[in-house]
Amino acid sequence: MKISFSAEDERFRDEVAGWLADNLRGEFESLRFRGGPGDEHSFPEERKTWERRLAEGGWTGVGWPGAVGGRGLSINQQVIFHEEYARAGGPGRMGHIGEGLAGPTLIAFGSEAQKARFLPGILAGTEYWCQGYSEPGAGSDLANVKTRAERVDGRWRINGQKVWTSLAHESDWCFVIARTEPGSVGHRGLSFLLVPMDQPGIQVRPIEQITGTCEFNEVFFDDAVTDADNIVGAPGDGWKIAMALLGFERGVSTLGQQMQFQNELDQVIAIARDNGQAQDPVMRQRIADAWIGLRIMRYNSLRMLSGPQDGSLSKAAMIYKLYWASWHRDLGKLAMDVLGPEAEILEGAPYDLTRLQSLYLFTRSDTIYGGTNEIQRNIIAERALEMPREPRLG
Amino acid sequence: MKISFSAEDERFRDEVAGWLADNLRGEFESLRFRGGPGDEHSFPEERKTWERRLAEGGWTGVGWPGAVGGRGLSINQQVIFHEEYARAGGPGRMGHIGEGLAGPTLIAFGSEAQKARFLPGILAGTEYWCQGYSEPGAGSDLANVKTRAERVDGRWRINGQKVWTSLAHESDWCFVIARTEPGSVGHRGLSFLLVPMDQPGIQVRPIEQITGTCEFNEVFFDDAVTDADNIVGAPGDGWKIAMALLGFERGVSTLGQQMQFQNELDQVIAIARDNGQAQDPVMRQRIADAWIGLRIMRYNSLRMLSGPQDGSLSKAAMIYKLYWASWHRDLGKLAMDVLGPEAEILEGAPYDLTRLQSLYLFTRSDTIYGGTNEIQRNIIAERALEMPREPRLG
Amino acid sequence: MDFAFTDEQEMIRESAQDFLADVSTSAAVRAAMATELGYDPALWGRICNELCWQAIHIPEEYGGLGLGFVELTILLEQMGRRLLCSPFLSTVGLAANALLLAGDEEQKRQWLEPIAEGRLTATLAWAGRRGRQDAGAVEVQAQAQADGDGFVLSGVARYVPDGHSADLLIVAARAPGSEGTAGISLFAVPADTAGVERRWLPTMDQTRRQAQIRFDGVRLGREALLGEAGEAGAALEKTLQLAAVCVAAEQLGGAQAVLDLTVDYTRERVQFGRPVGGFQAIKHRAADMMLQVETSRSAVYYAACVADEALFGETSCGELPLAASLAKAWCSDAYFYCAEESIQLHGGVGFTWEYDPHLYFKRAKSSESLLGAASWHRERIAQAIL
Amino acid sequence: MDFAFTDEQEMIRESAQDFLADVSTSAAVRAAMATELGYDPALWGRICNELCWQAIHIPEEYGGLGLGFVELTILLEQMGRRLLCSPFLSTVGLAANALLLAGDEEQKRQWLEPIAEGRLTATLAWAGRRGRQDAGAVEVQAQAQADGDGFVLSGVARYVPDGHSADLLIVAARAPGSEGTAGISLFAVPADTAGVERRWLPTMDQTRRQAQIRFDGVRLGREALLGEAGEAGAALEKTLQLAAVCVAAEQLGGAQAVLDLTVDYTRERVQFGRPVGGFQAIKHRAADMMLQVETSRSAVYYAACVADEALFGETSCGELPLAASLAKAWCSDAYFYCAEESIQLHGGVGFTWEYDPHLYFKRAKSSESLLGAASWHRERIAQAIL
Repeated sequence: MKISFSAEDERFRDEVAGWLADNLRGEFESLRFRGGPGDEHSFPEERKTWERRLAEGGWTGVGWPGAVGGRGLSINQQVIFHEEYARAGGPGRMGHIGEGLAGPTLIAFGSEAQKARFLPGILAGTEYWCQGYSEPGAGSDLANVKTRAERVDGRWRINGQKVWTSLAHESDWCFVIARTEPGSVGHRGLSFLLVPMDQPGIQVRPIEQITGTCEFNEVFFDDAVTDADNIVGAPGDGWKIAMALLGFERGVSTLGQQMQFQNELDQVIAIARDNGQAQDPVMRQRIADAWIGLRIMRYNSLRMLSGPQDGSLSKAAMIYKLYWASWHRDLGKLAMDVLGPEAEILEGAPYDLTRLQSLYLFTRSDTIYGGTNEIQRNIIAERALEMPREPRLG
Repeated sequence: MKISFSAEDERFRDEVAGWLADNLRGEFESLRFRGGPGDEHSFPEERKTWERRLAEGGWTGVGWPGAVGGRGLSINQQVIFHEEYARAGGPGRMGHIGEGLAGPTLIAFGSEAQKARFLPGILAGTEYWCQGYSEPGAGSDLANVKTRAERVDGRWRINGQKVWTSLAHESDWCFVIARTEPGSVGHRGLSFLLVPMDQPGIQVRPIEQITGTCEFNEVFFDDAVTDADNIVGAPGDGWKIAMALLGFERGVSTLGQQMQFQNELDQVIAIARDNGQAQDPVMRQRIADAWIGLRIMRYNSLRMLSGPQDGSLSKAAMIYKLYWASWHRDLGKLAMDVLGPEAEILEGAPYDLTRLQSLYLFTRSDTIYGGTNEIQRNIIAERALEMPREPRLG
Repeated sequence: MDFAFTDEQEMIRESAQDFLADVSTSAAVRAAMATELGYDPALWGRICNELCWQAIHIPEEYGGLGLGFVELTILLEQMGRRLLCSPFLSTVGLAANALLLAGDEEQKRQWLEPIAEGRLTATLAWAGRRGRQDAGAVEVQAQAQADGDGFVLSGVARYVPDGHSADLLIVAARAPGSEGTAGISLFAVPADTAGVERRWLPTMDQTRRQAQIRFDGVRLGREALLGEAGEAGAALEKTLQLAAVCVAAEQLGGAQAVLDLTVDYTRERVQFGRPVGGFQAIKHRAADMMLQVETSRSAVYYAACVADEALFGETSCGELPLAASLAKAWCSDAYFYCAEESIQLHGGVGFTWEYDPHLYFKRAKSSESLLGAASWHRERIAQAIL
Repeated sequence: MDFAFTDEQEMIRESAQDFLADVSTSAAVRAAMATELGYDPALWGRICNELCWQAIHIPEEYGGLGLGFVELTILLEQMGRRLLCSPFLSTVGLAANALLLAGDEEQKRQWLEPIAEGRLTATLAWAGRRGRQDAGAVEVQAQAQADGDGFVLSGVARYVPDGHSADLLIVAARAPGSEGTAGISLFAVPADTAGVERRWLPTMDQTRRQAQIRFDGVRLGREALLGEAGEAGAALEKTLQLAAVCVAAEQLGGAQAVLDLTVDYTRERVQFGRPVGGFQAIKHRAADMMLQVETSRSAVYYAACVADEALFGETSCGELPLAASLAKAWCSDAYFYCAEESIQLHGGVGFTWEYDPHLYFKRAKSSESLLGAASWHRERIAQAIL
């Protein structure tokens, strides 16, 4: 057990930082610290251009195996890449669903033809992905998926509705969990389909959030179609693949997320120093607690990444979503409390939020999307602690 | 809506305070502030003598109707009596189960013969009562009562076990919920029996608590008997009577309880002033919060007492147990934190606790006995908020 | 002692509840908050002309209904529950009390009568830019005019509720060099006085407007001064304490509303084959919300009784500072807690603009810092008891 | 960077876990805590002679095993988990580190070798009667003897872990008139030195003994002084920081234990026709406990790595004060939280003497104040970052 990085890793850190300093400037300067959660709607085109610059530098798919065109970095170097990217204020990645979810799923479960067709576009920053999981009325409960797909004329024909789909209107492809076995219930009969977004059968309707901006969307499938080949695995494998994909979400990119959190905390500390709240003993306790919590988040992530890499979820991983979401939400509240009455005052009418106001409001979704805190607690209790399962009624 | 007492009530307050000042002295001086929750085991004989002194002064059954020998005080005057009693450090009432639970139950549901037989002893401080409700394995769930009673030779013969019975070894009578209809389940077939404690069929075994002292007992019924007449209401009425009795528990005596809490808080404040913790801004917040919480408890109780007196439980009453128990538990923790490292040091070996240590440890039972916080939350959600009931399985 | 509503109070509560359920719907609130004025003048007109709520606790000699602070509190609770967008708190909860406490007979007649008649809105401008919310926060300076017959106000007041729209401003200003509650004067300043510059400050909580007001050498005659020059610190503090009770009542109403929303939603919403409100963890959290609501109710009505005594009673009622801080500290935390739980227990729709929890959540936050955050009020209590 | 146990560390963990499960049972703990000594000397003898835990991180040149602070932490976690009653923390977590940091070669050899061999128990006496637990808490005074060849100690040290039984006392004393960390000296004082009066202070938590030690003009030769006179403030602070990491590790183990107890109990206990562990509210609270346990684990092993660097590394490692305060603050709260939840979720038996939760609950409280409460450590961090 050691927590310091090797000299070689530290040289790699310098390389990343140097490339970013050289490239995240000029036309990209205005993207710094933009486009993260709560700000996804900002500068989509410019951020796609930035994705292609990243691709040119070899900084896409850094954790993907070399055999599929990735950079094949070690875990430590991936950590370093994500940390430095966030530290430099690298813009929110338009390609993160492709690189972090669709790509790893295809690498693990896709056919050779699918890999050849889709992975290069993700790596090159030319094709973008979104995720069709949640449904109205089903919430976090994939077993209740009602969207259905049927084989008609050598294609899948898809009908139904997805919700909470971020970046849907900026995406070329969507991976969709749909019920392909008519009459099936629960986890059975689900399939994992790849569906092109640019077609008349798909309508995207933005969902206005607490922030007044639209990060998520409803996606309506009305006789939408995709080629018969665009199924990952076999019909009925959808649940298995979706569960594996949940594991991909908890990876090295958490270290980059934490660096963003650190940027936010630093801003809060700067304000507290400036407006005198840093002298208030009660506020000092809260700020110190936030600082402690973020350090612990980092070491919790490093434990996740250092454990056996057999795909099993460690205990450190099982608590992670609940932990970071709650911490981040509390940071938003702390930011407002440090600001005092000034926290209320907007950047401008009608509803232009400051960065910290946006943090405050948007973090209310952190504890809900991607599995609510309540679902996380169920999972922890049932899977990690092996407590009795909730009886399933009705 | 007004919160001040009338001039007449204030004169009554002086009368109570005067009587207590005149009587709670001499042989009773050492009983001041003793015998409360967590200290029930102290001075039982002396406290029984004190009960008889109270009776002579006309201060037992102050809320009972005059027709059954009570003093018939108004609610306001009962409040005042309990406040002044606690303010003066009146010892924990040995007779409180008789006066607060058995008596009111008999007044509401007992036969004339039962009232004539039992009420005078309660009022005179010559007969003491305990409560046979909880059972091991049933916990707070009366529907699971397994203790059974059968009619044999003109008497009830009782077999089973009760637990968490306070003052069992100091009591002359016990009211017992027992299953009188063989094979019945749930709330049906339960009866409310009055059982003499001094008989070979009853064994009392003290339960040693977290404090090292014994406040509660297990009571074993092994062919215990009581006369056929000693049933309140009809066979099968046990559930109905038990539920009504729960209502009697939340009455004016809460104001006296709060005055004890105030005494405890005052002691914590005095220590904080003395050892410098009163200068610590974080501790100041916690002490102020405790002070606020206790004030609110008072006004919550006054709301409970001022609402319609139709026996219905107001919302203010439904949250009361959860609220005071949690507040009191937190006060125990606060007391220890104000004391700092000194909190650890006992009065003496092997395990003589100071008053505040006893508060700290014993309050851990406040949130458990008499319906755990969890049961209270269930009740609030299901009865007050009318949320769906927990499905009953197995 | 009788800590329950009288029949008349219960009637007031019910009629306010029914009226506001009709007129201050989610759609009406959203429409009002999208305007710069921040409220619907037609609805405000109905409140003033049909219901006379603005006159509720103004004494009859000034054209009011002459009811008490408990009745005022009852209205505020219901307004908070329905997020009523209106200049009620600023006019009645702040300005009218300042006039009652600091004005002389003539000033009270001059200003309270049009308020009671619904012809005048008003507010209190006290806090400066430093973020404090107590009487010590006053930054505007009042200098006696050279000729001795009036005052000149200079400086900035910020976070003024409805400050951009009120007809009359009660302005707290301090003598140059003074600090804390010393040296404070209160002035009644018509908003159209020369040198008064008002600017709407758009806020996260859109259901109550705030403004910044700059006093650029505003010349006032002696008649504008309420009470004695430099002696209004105590009246200002008392005004703010009464206002804290008012805000606590709104917070209570808001907390009750989000509890109701949450219970209703979770009873309907089905997930995993059951209404989510049937899951024990959800029920327990709703129970904790109700505990916060009911204890807030006890706190608010206790404080309202004390406030009534303090404003109308014969004694000076030294308990008001404690009772006000108690109610504001407790209800601030309770409302925020209930509002955030409401968002969480609504799940995905909880953080949409379309559903209402976010409106309450934002109102809970703005009410928390208005007139001092909970920790500030707890410290005030600590000063008294430690 | 590899933040996981090595195979060897995992072996140490497993063997400690297995050994303690056998010997530090509930019955064994209860028997030990009922004695005045407070631990079972036979068991301590097995630990010293068969397992050599007391030597784990003492360098090989002083007869130790020469392993690191992470290995020490692993043992402490398991000890905390089983509430092992022993002089381990006092001897190894306090005294040995003080000797390593402040002693010269000869002193280290003199005292660390018998410790490593299991022939000597020791402790650190630093805090006085004022309730502080940091280096500034030192109240015992050290005066140079008139002939210049030694010191006289006078005053009282309180809350000394195992102070009534340790063979050797490392005593922190200060120059008359000094304050804070200035003027502090450390002395190695055999407990049987004339003028040392020790008194057991019975404590709520019976699993770790405390004592008060009065120094009544205790005359010491120069050889008792560790390092330079008046210059040991930094070494004492560092010793206390390392000890805070040790206590945090015990706290982690305790928190894990009460979580395990609670999960086991609620899986078995049937109420309302179901195991209570199947009720969602109970499950969610157990999940929150696990979150506290796992984050504590991250905190402890991060701090252990830092402590290892600080004690054995080549650099001075400025991160130790932060890491130690972080771990102690977090684990104090986490352990207390888990212990109180454990009592609550056990229901009626949770507050009986017979069941074990109260033992952990009391240990959680005593560990919380030992070496500084959570709020004190947070303030230390605030001083560094604000």
